[in-house]
Amino acid sequence: MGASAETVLFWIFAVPLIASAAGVVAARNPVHAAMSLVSAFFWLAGIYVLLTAHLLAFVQVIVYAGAIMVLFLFVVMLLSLTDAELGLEKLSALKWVGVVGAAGMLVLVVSALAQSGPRAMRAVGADFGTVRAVGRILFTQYLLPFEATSVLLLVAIVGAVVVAKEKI
Amino acid sequence: MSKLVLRRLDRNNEEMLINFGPQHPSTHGVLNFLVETDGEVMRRAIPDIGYLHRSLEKIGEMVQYPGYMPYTDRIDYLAAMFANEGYAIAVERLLKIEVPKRAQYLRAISCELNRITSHLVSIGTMATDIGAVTPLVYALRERELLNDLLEALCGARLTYNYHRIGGVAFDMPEGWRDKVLAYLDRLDSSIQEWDRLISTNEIYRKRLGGVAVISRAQAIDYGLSGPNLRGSGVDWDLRRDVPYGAYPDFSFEVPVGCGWAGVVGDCYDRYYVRVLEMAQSSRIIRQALEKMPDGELTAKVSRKPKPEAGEVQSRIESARGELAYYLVSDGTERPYRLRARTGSFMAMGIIEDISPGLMVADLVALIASLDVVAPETDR
Amino acid sequence: MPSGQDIAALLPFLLLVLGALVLMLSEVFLRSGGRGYQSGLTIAFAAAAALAVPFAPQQVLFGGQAVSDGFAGFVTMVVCAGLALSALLGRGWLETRNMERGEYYALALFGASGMVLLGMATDLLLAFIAIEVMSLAVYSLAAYPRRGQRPPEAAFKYFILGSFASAILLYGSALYYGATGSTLLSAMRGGGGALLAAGLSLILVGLAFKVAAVPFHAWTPDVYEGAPTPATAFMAAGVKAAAFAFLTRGVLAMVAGTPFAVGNELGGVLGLLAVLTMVVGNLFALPQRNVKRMLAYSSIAQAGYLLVGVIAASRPESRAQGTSAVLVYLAAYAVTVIGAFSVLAVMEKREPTPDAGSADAWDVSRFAGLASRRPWLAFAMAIFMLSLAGVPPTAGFVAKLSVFQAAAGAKAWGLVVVGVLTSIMGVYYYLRVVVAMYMQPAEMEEPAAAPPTVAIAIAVAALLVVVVGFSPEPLTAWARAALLRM
Amino acid sequence: MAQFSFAFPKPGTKKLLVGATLGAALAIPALLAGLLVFLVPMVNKPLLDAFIREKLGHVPATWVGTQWVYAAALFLAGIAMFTFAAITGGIFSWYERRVAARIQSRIGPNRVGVAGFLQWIADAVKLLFKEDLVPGEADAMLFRAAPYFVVAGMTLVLVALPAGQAIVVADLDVGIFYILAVTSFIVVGILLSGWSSNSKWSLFGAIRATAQVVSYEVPAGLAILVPVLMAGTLSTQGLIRAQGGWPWEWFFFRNPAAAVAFFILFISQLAEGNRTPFDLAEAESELVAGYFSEYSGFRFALYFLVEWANLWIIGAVATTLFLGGWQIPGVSAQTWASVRGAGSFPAFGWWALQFVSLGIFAVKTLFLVNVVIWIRWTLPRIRIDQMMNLCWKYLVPAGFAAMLFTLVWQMVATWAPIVEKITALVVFAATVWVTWRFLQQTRKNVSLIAHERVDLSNW
Repeated sequence: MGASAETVLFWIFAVPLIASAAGVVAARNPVHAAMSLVSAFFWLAGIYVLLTAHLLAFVQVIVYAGAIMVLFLFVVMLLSLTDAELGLEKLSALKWVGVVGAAGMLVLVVSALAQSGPRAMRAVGADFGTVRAVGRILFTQYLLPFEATSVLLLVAIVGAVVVAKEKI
Repeated sequence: MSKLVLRRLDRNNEEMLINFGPQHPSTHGVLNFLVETDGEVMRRAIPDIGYLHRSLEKIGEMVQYPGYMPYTDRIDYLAAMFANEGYAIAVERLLKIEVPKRAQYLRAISCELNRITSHLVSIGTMATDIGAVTPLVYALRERELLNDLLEALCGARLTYNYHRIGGVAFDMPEGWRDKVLAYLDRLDSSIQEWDRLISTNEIYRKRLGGVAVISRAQAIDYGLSGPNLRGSGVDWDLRRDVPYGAYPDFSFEVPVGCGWAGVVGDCYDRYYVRVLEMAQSSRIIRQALEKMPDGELTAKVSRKPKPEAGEVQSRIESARGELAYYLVSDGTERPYRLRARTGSFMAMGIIEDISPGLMVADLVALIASLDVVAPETDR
Repeated sequence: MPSGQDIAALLPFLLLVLGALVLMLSEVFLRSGGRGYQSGLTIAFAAAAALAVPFAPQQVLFGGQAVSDGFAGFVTMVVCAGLALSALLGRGWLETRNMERGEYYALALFGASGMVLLGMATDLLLAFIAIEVMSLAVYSLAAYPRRGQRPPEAAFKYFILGSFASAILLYGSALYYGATGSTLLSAMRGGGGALLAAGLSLILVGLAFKVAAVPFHAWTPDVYEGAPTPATAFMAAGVKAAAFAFLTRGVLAMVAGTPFAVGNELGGVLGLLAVLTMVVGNLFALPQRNVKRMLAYSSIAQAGYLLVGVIAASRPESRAQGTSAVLVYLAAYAVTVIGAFSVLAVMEKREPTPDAGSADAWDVSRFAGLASRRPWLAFAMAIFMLSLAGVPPTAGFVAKLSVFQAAAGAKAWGLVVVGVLTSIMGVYYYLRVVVAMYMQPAEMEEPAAAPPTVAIAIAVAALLVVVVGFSPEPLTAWARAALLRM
Repeated sequence: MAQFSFAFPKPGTKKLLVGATLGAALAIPALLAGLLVFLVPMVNKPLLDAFIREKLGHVPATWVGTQWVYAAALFLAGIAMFTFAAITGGIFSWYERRVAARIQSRIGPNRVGVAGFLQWIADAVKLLFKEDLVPGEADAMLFRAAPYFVVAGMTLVLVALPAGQAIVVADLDVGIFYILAVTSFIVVGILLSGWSSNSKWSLFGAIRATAQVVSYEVPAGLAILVPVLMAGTLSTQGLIRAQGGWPWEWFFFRNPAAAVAFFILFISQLAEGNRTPFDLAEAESELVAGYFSEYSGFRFALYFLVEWANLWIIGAVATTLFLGGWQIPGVSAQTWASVRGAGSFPAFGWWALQFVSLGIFAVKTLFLVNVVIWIRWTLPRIRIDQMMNLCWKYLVPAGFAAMLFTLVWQMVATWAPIVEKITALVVFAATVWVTWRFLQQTRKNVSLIAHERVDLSNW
């Protein structure tokens, strides 16, 4: 497809992505916030597809939307917080600090990006983003981080079990 | 839910409180269980009964002795013959009447047929509660055929009103004997089919075996009776141990739970005792049909019997355990007090104490294996 | 593809992971009976990992994502020593509380493996994974005793803030990747630009959190106090060593590759961080009567001194001096702080569980008159306190001396002055414990006897502190020899 | 089976209905097959170009907004797949009820059309006209949105699911992984519906379903890896192309571990589809109706649409991965190429072969659908702890073992291809023998029910 359809698709994915990301922060109900996050993940996956990173897109969907967010929702739903427990919307001093920090971060990143300016993008190979290419790079160039990640996951499991166990 | 039950709950927020009923697919009538669960595991399940209470005992004080017989049908609509017979025996004892032999045989036959229909419903719904839908249909198919036979005998398919004080209402219709014998042949092979289909099913055995074990001592302490008691390994059957009616004339075995799929007294034992009892009932019916004596259908009883003042008790082995009537007469034509002791009511009592630590799915199995029927619980 | 050499260089890491797996399986298959073997196994694997260090080929691994050099080897040694000592401590502490399980040691081993990997990492991606392995293990260790409120609360606080720091680190890495097209530290060479600066500053924030530098230190006191004492000891020794190792590597790579240098942009930030950390850490430690909390603030202060060493290392003229000073400091601090926490573990109130409402569980008054009751214990504690304060003849003195020498070599006189002044300030609160032990009458009940393994841990740590204090040459020579390869 | 009788007031009505049924029974499959065979391959850009050029006489490049034409073709193909899912789902709903009735010696739906064939349309219409209730205190927005997640998860799967040699909307490079990924929509939908209903039973069901689906994704993924390793691709069409038409060329028979993996996948799919014996989430006897207890009308219909359309997906995924997909015995890739002809638009023979390939795929899939239905109406339900045990203690280790075995096996097969051939024949023969024994045992069991079947209608 030509550039115009791609652009249209980009906006189709990008606008709801920003909207749902804002929804995560703005939603009072934690379930709504989590759902906004799920939808943000889906839109983000769409953008990955536009970038011909198919594998990444679906890894994103299966891991984040399918597994992590589901477990997240699981917990949030079981807690079933009431409005009283969620607390009233108040702009405390700490929140102001947060707002200022976020704004500072935004300024930092935007100005950094603006300064570095547009750069020539390398053309990607025909097999870019395919399973074969990603697999090859994972098992050659990124072998050590890839294998270390397995240790990380194991630690996470053991740690979670240790923390969650009712008694030692 | 009743305030009484609510007061017994000391709630903390960690647990979820669920109303398991009164409108629930596996409460077998209108029952309610207040289930406190921690995830899938129950802290306890408190039975909340009374939704089907119809003052049947009080009604007994309002109507004359023979007029109460149709009401007994409503005590246990799945096994109405027993409720009939128990009441009849109680009044007969009060009036000191001897029932003719033929009537006793017909009572035994009708009761054993009814025992089979009741057990068919019990094991069928049990399979459904465990998640297998098909066995229920098979059980109901067999039961329909049996209902046809009972209808031919007494004109009703559910509320039989067949027994009378001093005997039974009708004699066997013509050709009925052969139809019953043909049916019993069919039943024996149906039980085999049933075993292949569900009793030996690995999932079914795993779901019931070792679940909700009621020990021998517990079963006795809580006053369980009938198949529930025998499922816990107690060899006790009123038909053999406190004989009444025609039962001394028949030879039969009393199946006792022996841990077929795990531990003695688990759900599977209670279930399988019922399956085996159906075969024994079939055996009794065959003997009764063979030895059927001639004679009167009823003893001579006045239309408005006025028993002497006094009190009696009758005990019979119903499909749901021991069904006992306690009658007090003050010499008038109405009972002074009527009381029915039913198996389901006693079985409900043990649920709260067996339930802690069971899973929600096990509660369903427990209720089904105790074969609790709401009208019998509430009366 | 990885060669045999690559694998051999990773052997310490692999041995620690193997140890963790063995310990988890031991809990499954050897459940019955005592669990004394578990700490023994842990120490054995720590020793094996340390023994593998001299045999590791000195080379760049996996296409530059990690490097096996003397620096990494030294850090590995420090981590393994810390692991072994805290396992000894853990054995006694956990056994008396009847909560000894294989998971504890497995998590400690996992944490150590993350630290070792972090010491070797020269790639932001690998570093992030290593930091997470280390952190997740330490979070869980902090929450390990599920009794009472305090440990879970501490772990939760640590977890939330730590995840936040990790996220910032990751975000910085993403910007770094955007600027350089690679996650390798060496990719900075020739780079510059605002995007890289933004990325680097975010990465620095993330790392500053891990080393507990002011103003990213807020979690430290609560977590140190709430975590079980052996875990705190391990955390203080190991996390600091590993995080500083990577920080040093990062700063050196940055200085080598980019126009950002110490003295202008980021170096100034680092210097400010160091001064703040030294001053604030020591100031907050001053009023603490709770010894565990005091040690937490002390660890913040020590991070400041280490930062001084890192700044010195960033100057070309004092590169070797600075890196070796950092290493010496890490080693000295690790041994000392584990020793101090071991004594604390003996002295802390055991029942009821250390929880809210028993803030006096680690009160300095518990140490009053200890010298007359347990002279050796008091003596060891005095040694550790003096070492932390930097009083000769202890390892702490050697460490501080080498850091200040390196800073002087870098002509960072301001940092030297602040460092010396704050050290003197530190003497006050460290000596308060010593004073309580030696000059105050006993108030509290008789302290419980130290479990044998804890006694061994204390003895070994004290011996090391004193030996290094009297003859620092082997350690400093070793640290000088531990070259850092870029 | 007992005969069923019609009692309609006018004879004409009956004739009309019979005609309508027959018409529908013939027309619907024909329509579906036509849709699939002619519309779906058109998504392929060269094919569409050729069609426009040769059949319509236009040059697409000269059109204004050509890419929108392609987008429209894609859209149409998507509609075709959804229509296909909706109609097969509907027909399966009728079929399952008939099969269930047959198993239970009942008659089943028999009023609407001959043998009740049009029952599913009647049900759909009825449900559409029912009130779409939202319980008070429910989270109305999420409650309304939840069924769409479930439907989206089911529909998106169809995009990458092939049904014939050229019949696939998008032959994605990550095909089978894509299918795994978009299935997660369903979990989100289930979780949402359970929570937003504000009913404890719904929440209970949703949590069970989620735990179950998330857990069983692991063995399913491992089992899928076995054919993926054998084919060296994740693309669904690539997986099928790596197999052959004859049974001994299927992955199922080529590798003993693959046979194991097939069963692991099948069990996992039953669990993910909430089918008995894994229907814990909607366990009627325990949880009333699980996560959709509170739904009614149209939204309720959506859940059931997904449940039955899922049957096709279960069968099609297993067929694709293990049973040779659409491969026609004796038709090789060369045959396909030669039948296609030299022209840019394929010749008639190619289209005819597409029909055959669709037919073969459908037969295999429908067989598996039948198996799923038989299982559902035969087995009881397992308990949640047993379900988790089965997953984590048996299926996952077995999946790992199968995967590792396959790795070794692939090396052996590359080294000595004859080993693979012999194994295929041996496993095939063993399968035939086991099937034969099974049928014999079934016959014996049936004959053991000595009494003759009783006519229920007049006894």
